[in-house]
Amino acid sequence: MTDIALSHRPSPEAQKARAVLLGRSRWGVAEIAFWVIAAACYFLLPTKLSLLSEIAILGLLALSIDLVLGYAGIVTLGQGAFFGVGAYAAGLAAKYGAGSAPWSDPVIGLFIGGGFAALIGFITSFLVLRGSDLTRLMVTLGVALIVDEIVNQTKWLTGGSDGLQGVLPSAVLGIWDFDLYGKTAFIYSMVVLFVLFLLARAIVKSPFGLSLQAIKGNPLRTRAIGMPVNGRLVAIYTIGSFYAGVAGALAAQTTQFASPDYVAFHRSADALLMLVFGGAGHLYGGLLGSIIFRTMQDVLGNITPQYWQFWLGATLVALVLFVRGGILGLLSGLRDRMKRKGDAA
Amino acid sequence: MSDLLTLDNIAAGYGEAQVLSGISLNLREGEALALLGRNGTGKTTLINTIVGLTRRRGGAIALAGKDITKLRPDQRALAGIGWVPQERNIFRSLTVEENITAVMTPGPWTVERIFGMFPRLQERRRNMGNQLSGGEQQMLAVGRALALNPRVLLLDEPLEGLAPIIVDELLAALRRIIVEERMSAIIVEQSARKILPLTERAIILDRGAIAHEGPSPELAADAVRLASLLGVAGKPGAEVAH
Amino acid sequence: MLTILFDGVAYGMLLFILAVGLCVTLGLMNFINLAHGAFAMAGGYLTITLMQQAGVPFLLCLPAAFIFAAALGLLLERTLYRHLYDKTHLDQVLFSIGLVFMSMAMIDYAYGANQQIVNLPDYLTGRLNFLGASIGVYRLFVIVICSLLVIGLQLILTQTRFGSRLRAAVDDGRVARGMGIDVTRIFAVTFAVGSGLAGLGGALGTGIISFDPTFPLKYMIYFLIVISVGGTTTITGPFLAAILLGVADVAGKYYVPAVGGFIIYTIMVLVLILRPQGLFARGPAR
Amino acid sequence: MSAKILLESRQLVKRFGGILATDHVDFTLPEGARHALIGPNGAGKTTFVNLLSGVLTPTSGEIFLDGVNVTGWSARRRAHAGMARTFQINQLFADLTPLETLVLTISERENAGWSWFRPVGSRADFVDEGMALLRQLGIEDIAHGRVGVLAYGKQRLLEIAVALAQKPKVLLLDEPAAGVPEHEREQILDVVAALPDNVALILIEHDMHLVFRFAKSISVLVNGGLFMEGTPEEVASDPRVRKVYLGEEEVNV
Repeated sequence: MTDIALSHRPSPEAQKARAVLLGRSRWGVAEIAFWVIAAACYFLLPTKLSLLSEIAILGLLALSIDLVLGYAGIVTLGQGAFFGVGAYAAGLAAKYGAGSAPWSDPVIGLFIGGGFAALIGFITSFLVLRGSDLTRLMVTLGVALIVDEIVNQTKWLTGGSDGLQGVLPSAVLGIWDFDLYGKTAFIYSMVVLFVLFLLARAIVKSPFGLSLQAIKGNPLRTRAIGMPVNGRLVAIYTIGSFYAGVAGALAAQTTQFASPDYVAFHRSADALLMLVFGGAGHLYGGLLGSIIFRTMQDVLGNITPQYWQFWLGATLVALVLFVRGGILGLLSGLRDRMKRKGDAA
Repeated sequence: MSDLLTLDNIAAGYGEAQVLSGISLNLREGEALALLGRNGTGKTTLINTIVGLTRRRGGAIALAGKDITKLRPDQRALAGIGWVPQERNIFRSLTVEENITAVMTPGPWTVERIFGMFPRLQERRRNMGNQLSGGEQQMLAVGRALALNPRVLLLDEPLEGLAPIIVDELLAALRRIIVEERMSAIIVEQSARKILPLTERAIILDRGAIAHEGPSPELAADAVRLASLLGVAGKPGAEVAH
Repeated sequence: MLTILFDGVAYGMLLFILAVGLCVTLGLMNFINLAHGAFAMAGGYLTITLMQQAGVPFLLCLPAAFIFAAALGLLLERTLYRHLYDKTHLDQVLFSIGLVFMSMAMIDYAYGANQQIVNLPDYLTGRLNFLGASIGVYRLFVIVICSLLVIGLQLILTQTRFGSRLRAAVDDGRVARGMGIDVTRIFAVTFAVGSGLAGLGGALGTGIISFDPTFPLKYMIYFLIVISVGGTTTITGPFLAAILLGVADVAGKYYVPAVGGFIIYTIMVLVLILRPQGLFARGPAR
Repeated sequence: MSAKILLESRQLVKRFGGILATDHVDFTLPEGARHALIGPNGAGKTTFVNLLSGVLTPTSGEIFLDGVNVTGWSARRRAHAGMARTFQINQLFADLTPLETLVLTISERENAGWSWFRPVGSRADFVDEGMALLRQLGIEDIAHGRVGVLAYGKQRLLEIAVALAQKPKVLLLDEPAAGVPEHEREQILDVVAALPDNVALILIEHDMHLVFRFAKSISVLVNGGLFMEGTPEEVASDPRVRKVYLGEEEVNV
């Protein structure tokens, strides 16, 4: 991989600098620990597996927003649309492909769901290229509302407000059947999440990922250095849609159901909240956020549903007012401060 | 005559950029001051700093003995800072008359007197701000600042981009305001020749600091010196041989 | 046909009163307040409570709703909103969605999730015949009240000193400050009046639209459409947009129920796209 | 002059409504030029530069970059073809480090910006070049800091470094020393002085000291039109220029 510049040896400083850059994509202890614990949950919390699958799926949805918003700075209130498209596409594939393998295979379903979402994402990505944050918010919201409306009106296909019944995916890769305890669903969701996470991790640490952060920081300058800004935005928006679609497909497959609830406004808003909770632009923000969000919902929602909604709103208000950057933002701020103190000492 | 406006060691800029450093000056009651310098030397920034629109990095500003350093722009305006912005910035969805009445405070300058000063505005009093010619906009900007009944008038390039006839008309009005009405004023201008006769003192800025300060007539009389101070003649260092 | 037009106009006028505060504050401070509908909901539920629990006459509820929502608006503006003016639109959206959730939860807790119905006084029910069309008395009432409000707003905006100072602040806030106009205070007052109008709209709306805790979310979309189609620089723009939206919505639901919502959202997206600098940019500069 | 013409504008016009912001400008820039663009406020310097760099589209007229007609090209395409510029107000990536900024710019130049699988830094040659640039501008020590918290003067230097990383044929420097505190100013002037000879440089500057120090030729823009062109000595001694700057009715020197 370093075959280009063999003619002259880089200076020691350049080698050191390169090590610093490459060091940013090395796996840290905390990162490894996160995934080990995630895997260990299978044994630690055997009664909570379906909740954990749900968290993994929401985490994937939040991750998709992180790619689009946290890295490329595209403000969106409509990611739920792609989640819904993915869910219905995969759900329909499982329903009508039942028995006729390979169409009902969940893994194929993931690609169908993700693919459809990516297609819609690609088409609508051109709508978010121009305009301010506010325009983007409203356009993405508008697209989500249109999808919502389509789902509700095409009753013959989607089942309308009753939801899509009869989603019966076959065994994963023809081997592992979905079981009552959600064991297969958990492992399946976690593996998909992990694979897509690895991919996202590679993307954001790459020159392409860096260019997205640059676009977020200063579109004017990125154009001045000859960067195809629109192409990059279309690409990441499409990738983000694919991720959301896969999350939707996972949801439809593991719950064997799809409903207009999947495309509703609150789905987009919730996922955005999870990301903001955890911290946008950190990759782990969405994952952490979905864990906290879903746990809080479980605990508070058990008291009364209103209670949960109230505290969700209050947390959001407090977050915006006091804790910019979510939990991970807070942590990295603390780390920087400690480091600076250490340097000063 | 007492000091009306005092700047003490002001440093200011926009965002991270620092444009001005170590500016100290004072304006006496009834005095007019020309603020000269090529573009980019910080003249407008200095005006905006007095108005309260820049990021101050040090120093203090006092108006009539009262410290206004910490006041917001609107409070400074009410305390007596009358501002004629460089871009004129007429409120475009207000009529000519509304542009004046919206900011009016009680005092000797009334709508009638302002219209008396600028008869063209009287004719166009019902027109919207965005329907005016450049010269009319400039007159309105001056009239609007007078409506505040300020203690000091800050004029930021009032003659820029105007046709010669309009320039003469405006200069006549400024002469009446400054020389006859004894309004204290700071006038930023690139057209030094036109503005020096109106003022008693002149300050030349260079790189955000005061490069020269002296009586206006003296500067007006010495064209070569003026040109060299403004940096438009000969190579710096090789000049001022006179 | 005429009946639908009439209903649509009444609905549109109501939408305008509900949304106008949002249009003005967005234009003035570039602040996006998705929780605007919460103030309308406050007005609506106050009316419902006053009428059903305390037996207050409907006509008295209207000013009460205005005052209540305005006071609530002023309080929140002074304590919370003002910290958000220099933050990003995303922050403003998250913050105001948070407020929406809180308001929905509180209403749900206090009143339950059911739709609330108000028994209008007798003199406001029934129908009139006009040119062969059957016209609801209450809708006529709404049109009259809203027309008066629109005229009143227009007069305040164009004829008073407050109005000219407000327009000056919208035109160029920075220079307005430099001219001694306390933009912050003007904004607080405008915010309060806008919230109050939303509250009044909510009170008036109790006879036309159903109230349940999802109101702020449901109507948020309508407000955004009014803004995106009508712009924020005048109040005639949003007014026309609201009337159009009202008529289109009522007619759409009547004639083509299947695609009504679809069309409205599509129009909103199209309008947003066809104005490339973003809808809120004010045309080509000078 | 026998040197190759790198940048040329022919009868360039830009109108904003009724205002003629650029008035039939014919302009040529040979290889190795050290050219300054001066003029009073509102003379149309920024508009002209924006036309050259592709931020604005001209109303009429043509622009040639290294002999190729680039009039209809986007800013991005012109950047690829060798036109780089710095901005009067810093336009940097606050959340990136200076080294990342340069490696990114080099990646885009070398068409490696789409690469998505290998991490940033895997191309040793890019990092090496980035570090060399930082060293050249004397900001090597801050290679890994966050750009957003750098001192203003360092940011101005990085602004120039980014433009240089594009390996431009034509470099537009828009007031490189504006807003920089006195003690950091010399550093920037040294960098401008040491720019590579093969780059054709246009310097937009108010500061005459700086102009006279670097420019071998000067264009004076007034009211959108080319008022005069010449050597610094010619421009400095031209009474008409003085008149424009002093706003004199008549030349009375």
